[in-house]
Amino acid sequence: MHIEIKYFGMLAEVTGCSSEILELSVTPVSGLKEFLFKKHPGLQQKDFRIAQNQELVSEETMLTGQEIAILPPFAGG
Amino acid sequence: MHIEIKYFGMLAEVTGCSSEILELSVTPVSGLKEFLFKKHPGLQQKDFRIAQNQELVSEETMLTGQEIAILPPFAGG
Amino acid sequence: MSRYSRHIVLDEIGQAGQDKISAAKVLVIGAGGLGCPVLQYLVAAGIGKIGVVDYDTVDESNLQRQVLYNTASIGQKKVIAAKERLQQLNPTITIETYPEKLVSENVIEIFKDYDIIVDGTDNFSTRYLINDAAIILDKPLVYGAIFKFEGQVTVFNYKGGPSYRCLFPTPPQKGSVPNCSEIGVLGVLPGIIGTMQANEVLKIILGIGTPLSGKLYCFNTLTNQSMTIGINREEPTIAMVKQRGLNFENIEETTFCSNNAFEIGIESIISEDDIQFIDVRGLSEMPRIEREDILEIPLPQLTKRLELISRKKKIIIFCKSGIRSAQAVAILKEQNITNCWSLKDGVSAFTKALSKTT
Amino acid sequence: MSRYSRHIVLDEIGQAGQDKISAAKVLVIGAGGLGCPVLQYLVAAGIGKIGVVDYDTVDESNLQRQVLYNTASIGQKKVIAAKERLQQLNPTITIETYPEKLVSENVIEIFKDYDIIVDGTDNFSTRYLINDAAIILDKPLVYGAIFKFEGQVTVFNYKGGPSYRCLFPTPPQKGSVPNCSEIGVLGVLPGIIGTMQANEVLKIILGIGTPLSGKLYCFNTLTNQSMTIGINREEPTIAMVKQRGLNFENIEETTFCSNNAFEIGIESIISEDDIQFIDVRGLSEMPRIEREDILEIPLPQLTKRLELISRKKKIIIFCKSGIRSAQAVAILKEQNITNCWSLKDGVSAFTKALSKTT
Repeated sequence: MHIEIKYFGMLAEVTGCSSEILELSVTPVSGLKEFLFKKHPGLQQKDFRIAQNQELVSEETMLTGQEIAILPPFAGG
Repeated sequence: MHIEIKYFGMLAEVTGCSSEILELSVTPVSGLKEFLFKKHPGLQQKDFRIAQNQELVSEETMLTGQEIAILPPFAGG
Repeated sequence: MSRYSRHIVLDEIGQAGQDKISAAKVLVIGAGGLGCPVLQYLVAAGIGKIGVVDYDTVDESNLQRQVLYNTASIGQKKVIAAKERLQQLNPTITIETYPEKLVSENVIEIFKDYDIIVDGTDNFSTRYLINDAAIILDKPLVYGAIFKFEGQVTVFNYKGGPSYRCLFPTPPQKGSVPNCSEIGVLGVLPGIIGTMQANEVLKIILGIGTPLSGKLYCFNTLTNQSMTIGINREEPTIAMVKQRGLNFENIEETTFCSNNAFEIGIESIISEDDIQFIDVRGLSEMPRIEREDILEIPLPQLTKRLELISRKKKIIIFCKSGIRSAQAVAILKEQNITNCWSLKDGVSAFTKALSKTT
Repeated sequence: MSRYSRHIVLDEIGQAGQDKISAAKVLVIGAGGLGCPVLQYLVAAGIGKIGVVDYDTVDESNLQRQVLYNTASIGQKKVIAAKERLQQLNPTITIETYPEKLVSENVIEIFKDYDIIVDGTDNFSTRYLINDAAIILDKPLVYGAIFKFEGQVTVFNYKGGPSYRCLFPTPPQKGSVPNCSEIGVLGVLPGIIGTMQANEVLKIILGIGTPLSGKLYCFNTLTNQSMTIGINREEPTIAMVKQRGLNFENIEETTFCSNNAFEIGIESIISEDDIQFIDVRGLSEMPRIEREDILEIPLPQLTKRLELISRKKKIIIFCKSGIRSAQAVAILKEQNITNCWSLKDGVSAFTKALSKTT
């Protein structure tokens, strides 16, 4: 299935793109993370949360093939 | 078909709602306007433009049953 | 230079970007709710030359949202109070003040010294004047407007993009769209919209990101919902503005700014040919007037009978007192039937004139 | 009263709403990029009492975005310069200044006088402190944060809604998230985000619209795209904060703020029981250490072997020099394995200690 991944903040710099379309078999979030860590090893050193269809998800949530957002914490003020 | 109509600015005051779901047969924009003028006669005295799926449309555009926005001009600054 | 180090350190801006900001000349029209935040952030960013046009003075009721001013500024010219405050924030830039009303006679002279125009005005006549002047001089126009709890931002006339007239071809009739002074406004709303306008100015200057050209950004402060509406450039509209210049004021502004918008006296038309009268009273209302050049279309049916109405003739609409005929004019204007007028004093003016001429 | 007439005339606000604004007490933490616009619009709106916490002084590089200050304010305490400017804008309200660092020792005392807390700080240790204190005192927290060209706004701890720890349970390790001073920021970005924070404060006070509780609003200035992400309240997280109070600083803040985040010396653990060591070197790297309490998981495999790692024991990770073990700590923290540490000096510290004790 196709999923669109959007990277926010510094994660767009780590991955070199603000969004990308991935071809992925159905997987829980943890599987996506493994996949992303291989594709973008720099992500391993970063904190982030994952949202699916604009809702934060846990590691066990199954991805159903839509919009995924990868959100790092922001420090600045 | 179902269409969702969103009213912006003072038009929400004229119609008494910021959005409503209408049941409508396929019609050009001019048909929607006639329908709306009957339902909300106050709209007849207002200037507005209509957008379908976030694109401005002309009177002749056929509505395909999605999101409609009714936009008045804003004066304030 | 330490003042701009937080811009210079960004890859997307750098010293080259900051140099572009320093070389830029931006004109801000209106130093009110929108103008104050626009000016603050453009001055802080170091725009080389900033012009401010406003003939108004600071009123106490401005201070709820016009954050450049002091309580002690009440009664002072806004451009003077604004410049004083802004030069304290950044004394290294040039700020030019224009304490005058922007009109067709001065707009070209004022605009020509600037690269980018920012519309922070509060009335349609000035908005259309700014739009048309920006088209004529081919300058990008960063537009913002607000209503109570909602705001709009877009960039007009940018690299072949649409203009305000591609969104709303003609000004609305007076009174149909109230302004902030009459109806109130959430004070922080122009802060949100004005900072977004300043952001568009900086993106245009720096050539980074995607300016909101051809996209009307609409934001609602109560729901935090936004919608971005695509606007297409209407070439005939742009061509019309270029061809006729700024004379639209005579045909549009002065009428919709007068108290009797689109109202016309019987004496100024009775001798004209090529007039189509429309009686929008109910069919049972007396007295009836029988003439070949009168269409009888009760107001509620008007939109359904548009095909009966000539687009070549001058349209004079009447009812009993002039109220329904004014509404009818508004309806026809919306259908782009622009040469239409409401008859002053309604049917009685008509009968009086007829009795004189016959 | 004429100053607030543009609010009072709105049906949604009225005199009753303006009275609520006048009775409200709001604390703004940080008088920097976010704090300046928040303060300007809250002061203009007439919030009865506003507190400002900031121990910093005005630096020239602040003036690119911190629009409350003058060039002449450089070197002055921010809270002093801010108060002077803000009282000129609105002398009818009370502004309380706190020229001090917010720490666990003063946060409760400062917070208790206010109804709503606004987070405009620039570092994680203060953000987590503010969050936990807001939970403990049960006060709504209006959060804003920025990075280069992007910003976030939300409302935490509002009517049973989530907190910052429901989004990010623990602070990131030092250095993984740089702040504005290090990396730069588009000057107008905090203007957009700060005005949106002020808007949330006003909606909460007035009880109108929908505050951004449980919704993280993300905005990108370069694209004008926004996304609103739903956040759920994590009851165990909230309960944990209420139970342990503000002592998190000892276990989180001081470590992530030190230069050796989560690094631990062999001398402080060698006598402890219930330790799980993890060797994250490659399997061929020498010398190997054979002990029952050592797991051998090369760093690239770590996330796939999480099931091997005890969540009850203290985890001590080592590699050759301490670099890969620090990365491993970060990875485990992300998996909510929080009691884990990187061994200082790596395997050589281990062998040295072993040779001493045996």
